[in-house]
Amino acid sequence: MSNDNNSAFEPRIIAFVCNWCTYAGADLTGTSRIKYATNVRIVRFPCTGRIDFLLLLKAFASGADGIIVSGCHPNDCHYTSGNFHARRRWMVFRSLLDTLGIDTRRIRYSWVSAAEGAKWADLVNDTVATIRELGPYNEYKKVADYLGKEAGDE
Amino acid sequence: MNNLTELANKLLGDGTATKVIGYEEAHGKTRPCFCTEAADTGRLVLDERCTNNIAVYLTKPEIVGGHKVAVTATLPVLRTMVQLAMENQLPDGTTAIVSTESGEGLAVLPTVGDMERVVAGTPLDISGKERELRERLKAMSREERWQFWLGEMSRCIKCYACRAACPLCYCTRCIVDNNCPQWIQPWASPLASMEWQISRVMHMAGRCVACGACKQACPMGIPIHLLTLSLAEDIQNEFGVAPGSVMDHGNVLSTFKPGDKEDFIR
Amino acid sequence: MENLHITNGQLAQWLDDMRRDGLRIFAPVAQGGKTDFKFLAEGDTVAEDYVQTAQSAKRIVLPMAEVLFSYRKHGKDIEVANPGTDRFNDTIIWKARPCDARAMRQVAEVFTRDYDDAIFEARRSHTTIVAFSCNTCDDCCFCTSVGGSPGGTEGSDILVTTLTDGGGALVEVLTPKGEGLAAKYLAGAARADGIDKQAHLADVRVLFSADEVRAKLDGAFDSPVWQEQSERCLGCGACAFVCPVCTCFDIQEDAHGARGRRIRCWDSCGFSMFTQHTSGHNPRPTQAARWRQRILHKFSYIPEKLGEAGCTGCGRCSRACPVDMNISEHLKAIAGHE
Amino acid sequence: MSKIGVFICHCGENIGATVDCAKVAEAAASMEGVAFATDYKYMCSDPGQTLIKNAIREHRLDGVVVGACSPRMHEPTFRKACAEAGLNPYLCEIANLREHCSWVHPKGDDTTEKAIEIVHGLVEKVRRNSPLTPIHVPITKKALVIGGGIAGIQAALDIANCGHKVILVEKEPSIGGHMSQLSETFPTLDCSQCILTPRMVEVAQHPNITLYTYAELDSLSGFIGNFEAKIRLKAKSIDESLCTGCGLCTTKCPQKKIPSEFNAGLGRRTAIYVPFPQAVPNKPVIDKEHCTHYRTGKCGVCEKVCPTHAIRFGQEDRIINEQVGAVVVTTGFNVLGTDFFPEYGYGRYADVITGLQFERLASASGPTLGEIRRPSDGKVPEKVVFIACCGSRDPAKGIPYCSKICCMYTAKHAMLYQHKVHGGESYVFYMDIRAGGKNYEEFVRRAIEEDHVNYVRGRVARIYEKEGKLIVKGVDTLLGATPVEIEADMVVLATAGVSNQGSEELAQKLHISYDPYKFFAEAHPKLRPVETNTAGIFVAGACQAPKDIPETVATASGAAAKVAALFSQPDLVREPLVAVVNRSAPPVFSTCVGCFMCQTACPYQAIEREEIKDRSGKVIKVVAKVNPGLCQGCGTCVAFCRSKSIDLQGFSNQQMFAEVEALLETTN
Repeated sequence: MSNDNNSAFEPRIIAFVCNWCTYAGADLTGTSRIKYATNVRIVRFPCTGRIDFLLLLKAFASGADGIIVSGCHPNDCHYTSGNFHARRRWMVFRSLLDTLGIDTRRIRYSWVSAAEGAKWADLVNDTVATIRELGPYNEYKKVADYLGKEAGDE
Repeated sequence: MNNLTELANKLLGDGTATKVIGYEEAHGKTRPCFCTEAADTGRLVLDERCTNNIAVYLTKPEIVGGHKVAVTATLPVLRTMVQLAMENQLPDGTTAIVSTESGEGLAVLPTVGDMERVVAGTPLDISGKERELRERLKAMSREERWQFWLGEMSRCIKCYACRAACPLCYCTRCIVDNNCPQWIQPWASPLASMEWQISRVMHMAGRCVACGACKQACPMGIPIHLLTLSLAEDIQNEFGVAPGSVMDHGNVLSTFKPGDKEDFIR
Repeated sequence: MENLHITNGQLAQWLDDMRRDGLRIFAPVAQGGKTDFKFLAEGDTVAEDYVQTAQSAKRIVLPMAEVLFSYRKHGKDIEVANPGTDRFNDTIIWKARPCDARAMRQVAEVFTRDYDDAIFEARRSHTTIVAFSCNTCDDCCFCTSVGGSPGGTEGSDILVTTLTDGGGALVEVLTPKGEGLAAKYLAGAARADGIDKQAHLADVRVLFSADEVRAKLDGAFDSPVWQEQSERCLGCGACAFVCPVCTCFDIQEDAHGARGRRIRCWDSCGFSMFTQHTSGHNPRPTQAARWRQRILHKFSYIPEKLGEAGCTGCGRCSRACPVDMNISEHLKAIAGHE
Repeated sequence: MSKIGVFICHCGENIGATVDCAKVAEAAASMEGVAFATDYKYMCSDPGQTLIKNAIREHRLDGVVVGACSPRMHEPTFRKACAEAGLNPYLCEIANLREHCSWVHPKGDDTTEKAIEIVHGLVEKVRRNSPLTPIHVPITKKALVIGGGIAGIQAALDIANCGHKVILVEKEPSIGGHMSQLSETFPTLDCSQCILTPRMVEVAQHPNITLYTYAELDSLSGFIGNFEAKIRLKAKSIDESLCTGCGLCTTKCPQKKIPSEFNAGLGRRTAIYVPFPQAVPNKPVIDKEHCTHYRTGKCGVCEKVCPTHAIRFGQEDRIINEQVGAVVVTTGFNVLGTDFFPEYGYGRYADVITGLQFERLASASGPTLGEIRRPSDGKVPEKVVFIACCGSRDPAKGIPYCSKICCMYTAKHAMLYQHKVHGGESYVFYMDIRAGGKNYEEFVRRAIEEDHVNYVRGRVARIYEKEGKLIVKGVDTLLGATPVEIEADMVVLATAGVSNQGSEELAQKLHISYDPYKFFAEAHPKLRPVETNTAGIFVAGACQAPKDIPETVATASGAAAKVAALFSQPDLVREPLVAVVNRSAPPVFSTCVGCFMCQTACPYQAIEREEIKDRSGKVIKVVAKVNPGLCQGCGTCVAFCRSKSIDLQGFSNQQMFAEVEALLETTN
């Protein structure tokens, strides 16, 4: 993995968030005019329970360097248990990704409530810093671009 | 006439079954076979050479449609049948024929409850060889694991023998055949193969009975069963659900406990 | 064209020299309990002790997936990028089996017979096949039943027959491409003289007559044999994907918003989706119908067109099948079927 | 080919000062599928909305992305505008350029670039949106109230008074619940029965209320607005249409030694009995367990004496079906068994009693007709010790929570004792006094200051009998843990309030959740206190947690208001953002394989089984079906479904997939 020119490297990060807590929390960050890094693009889901693990992989395949997954704190889920289901899914998913050698440090899980505008800003900044440190996820991008590069001249 | 043939004939004779799914000997190995009448049953064998998971046929309408089925079940097959029953996939009235513990005699298990009892009494034992492979994988650094799997996935030809051989991959339409959206690229490439395996293994979470059919089927010899085994081990550690054990309600991923671990969520 | 007799040392040197020269060599290497072709890299050892590779070398001329073209839309304008045919490098397929080399010619028939597939042609023109005769075989081999031989030269540029008495190898230089290679690497080799090639070949038994099979198939469309034989078939694509002759492919659109690629990739008639219509109708709704298609295609339809079976008897499908759908056993049964 | 319109709002300076809105609109115009793009100062203003509407009509747009403030702010506004222009409102998506972009980033190219990418993501999403129509669900305007205590009575009356039919089910022979057992009520000391019994009678006489006593819910199926309840009417062994309630049978029944439940075991009743004189309905039932006829086949005295021949020994339980649109669960609470306080000697010493038993002693209708006489010998106790927190706030032996009502009723008990036994001495051992409530603290102060109840802050370690006295050994922590020993004549334990027996089973029948103590869980502890997670099922009173009467009545009225609000609509209109299981042409019918794991993942029991049959009625396949009346649209099932046979309208797999991809696709 190349860590060269990290100063010029702007991580591309996709945030998968639930509508009721984290999306609203990020709204509050805005309303509070708390500034944070521009690297994150937010995708709104009704609930963390809705977030398919394949969408996370799709983000990496499409060139994301990092991912944020965030929803309601335990017991605060708008749908009572979507976040609990999601939490289990992520536990299992993380363990599988780790077995495969996929860099689980690049997926940041968090609970951010609708009241935690500042936490959202911190989460984004912290994740951007982590990913900047790790560098672009070239390993994965290279594999994603296999047909374009590697196999073309076979 | 051996005992198995006799028993199969009895079940076919008394109407307990109209088709016996079993194993026959061929080319120095065994393979699945199907018997619908007494004249067929002479070829049935049931011993340690029977490694195909023939429960795979229980979800094929072409095979079981219109039949009452008896399966000569090895332990992995029996574990699969119990799991299929949990998932509403075991055809009504399916009977299992198993070797008794001593290995000498045969027993008929007419109900899922009977099958569950045998399965519950025989916890899964993962062989030393698999354990060793997993340990070796665990001892690698993340980068080494990535390179290892990338190399393996590059050899995948996307024939989906792993899917076809797995008795718990019974979806009418597999996710890889869904092109709205195209979840997984349909052509062979390391990424598509990896995404497919991730999907497959996630879909097996808490369901896999660790029979090894996927690995056995792979014409390229890719050790994909290590993925399901590793996940099964993690699930056992995390949720106390052993592979092939009977959950009374739902699935590992369709249920939760409020106290599930969340130290990775910050 | 000439026949050479080289020593074991010369044979090894030949490969070493080509590797040293940086040639792209696609050769059998043992990996993960199987032996399969791969591009030789630093440290790879060419496998010795095996009967057959897991896959054939087909993907050198017909990759599992390849980009035919890519495009990007700008409003109403569409910019198409064609990868062209001038991007291929020379490849040597080392140690293909005679059955594989023969299959390569059949594959070429499909792609060049009534339409010249430029990409295929380009790939093939860059490919040189150095086949090795079979000294051993196994129960799955049946090349002799479909008109082949463990020492057949068809399709190869060079055929090497290693001599079972340890006395080196017979090198048959068969094409100008082969000649070029031999001229460069086997310049000092002795002419072969009085070698009984046949004595060094595996004894592959004839199991059935392809003609008889073809004759039986003519009226077998509605035969119950398909149902009987296919009952245990799981419907995977292993047989088709390891087959050196199968050429079925799918065209896929890899579309992302305004940009996309058109991709050709392998497909298999064993998959239930292979003939699935958008309407939901499937003209081959059962595995029996799909199995019938596989057998009829190889042993009736292709012979009709090419005059020979679409199968070279490599036996890979039988080895790869998870449930022992042994093709020679089935063909034997069809030949003997009333 | 889609024709998307993109409308970028400056929001005055809010977006416009940071994001180059014109540039965003220009970039959007060249995006795939975009037919029209523009920017405007205030898109939510009238002229802004008109701009959108005109563009929809003029360019025949089939999708709209508005780049503006958070969708949580103006999504309804813009969707309504689209609808007014003839575009299905669900074909409009909002790109959050204010809260998620301009307000959190400095002015600059990066910020504008981010705005463009956000818009691009939503353009790709909206291209895959489907027109949706709200879901209408019919409502059966009849409510089922389970439990005829004060909560159930209140809820039933409130709903009935709104003009809706109510079915009230009570498992005991009479309604009234725990409140009917109480003597006086705090903090006013008015007589419990005096305020309760008129309500009971009102229930019995209300034309909109059907009362089933001695009945239990057998099962509940269906969903909001459309439940079907199976109610088991337990055999009362009498013909109620003939019985006049004259009471002759109860006086003649030879089986007279059965402990009276109503009197908390301090009195006796007969086998054919009316629980208490003011019972509603005031007709007896035969307790089969104790009746000699049922036990031995002999006796039959009641049958002989009954002037109207209303006794029916052969009667069996009956199950009736009722269609209801809403359910209110008011099954109340219970008091903790005292068996795990062996050191207090309950059960061993007749004069160690529970608070509920004291209520009966103090009640004018009780076994002592309201005189405080101890159970062992009927003597008036001269010294009484009350022990608060028996089991409550005791994670080791009892329950960790506070039972809430004990501090108040203990003060009341001590006060009643002081009022009734002049010269008596009373002690209250307590941990803390929790007297939050209108006039509650004043009430406790009155007990201490005016009625001279001795409050001792400390725990009682042990009670034992010595020479006819109960020796209460404890400590006074306010006096530095000084040991205290009191020779009492009677001890009253304020045992903890716990969930009612069978509440777990009932919750499972109703598919509602419950907490670790088996109290029913509300949908939200603060904002949805009387709703459950199952739409159409409400809870009130002490089945949620121990509650006093005012709170119980308040929640009951709250639940009734929720039911009335539900019933006030012609039918139920729901957002169509629900999950849907695919259906396709035969022979597949649906790609669902019917593993039904989604059922266990659904928090709302919204997934049903549907049998797909051929023309002859033979079941071909059983597949999942989402009940749009129950689904709340969380999408947990969608992410779980292995074959991707379930999708979520408004957040479909195709939409989300496209959005993620587009957000990462470089637009330049």
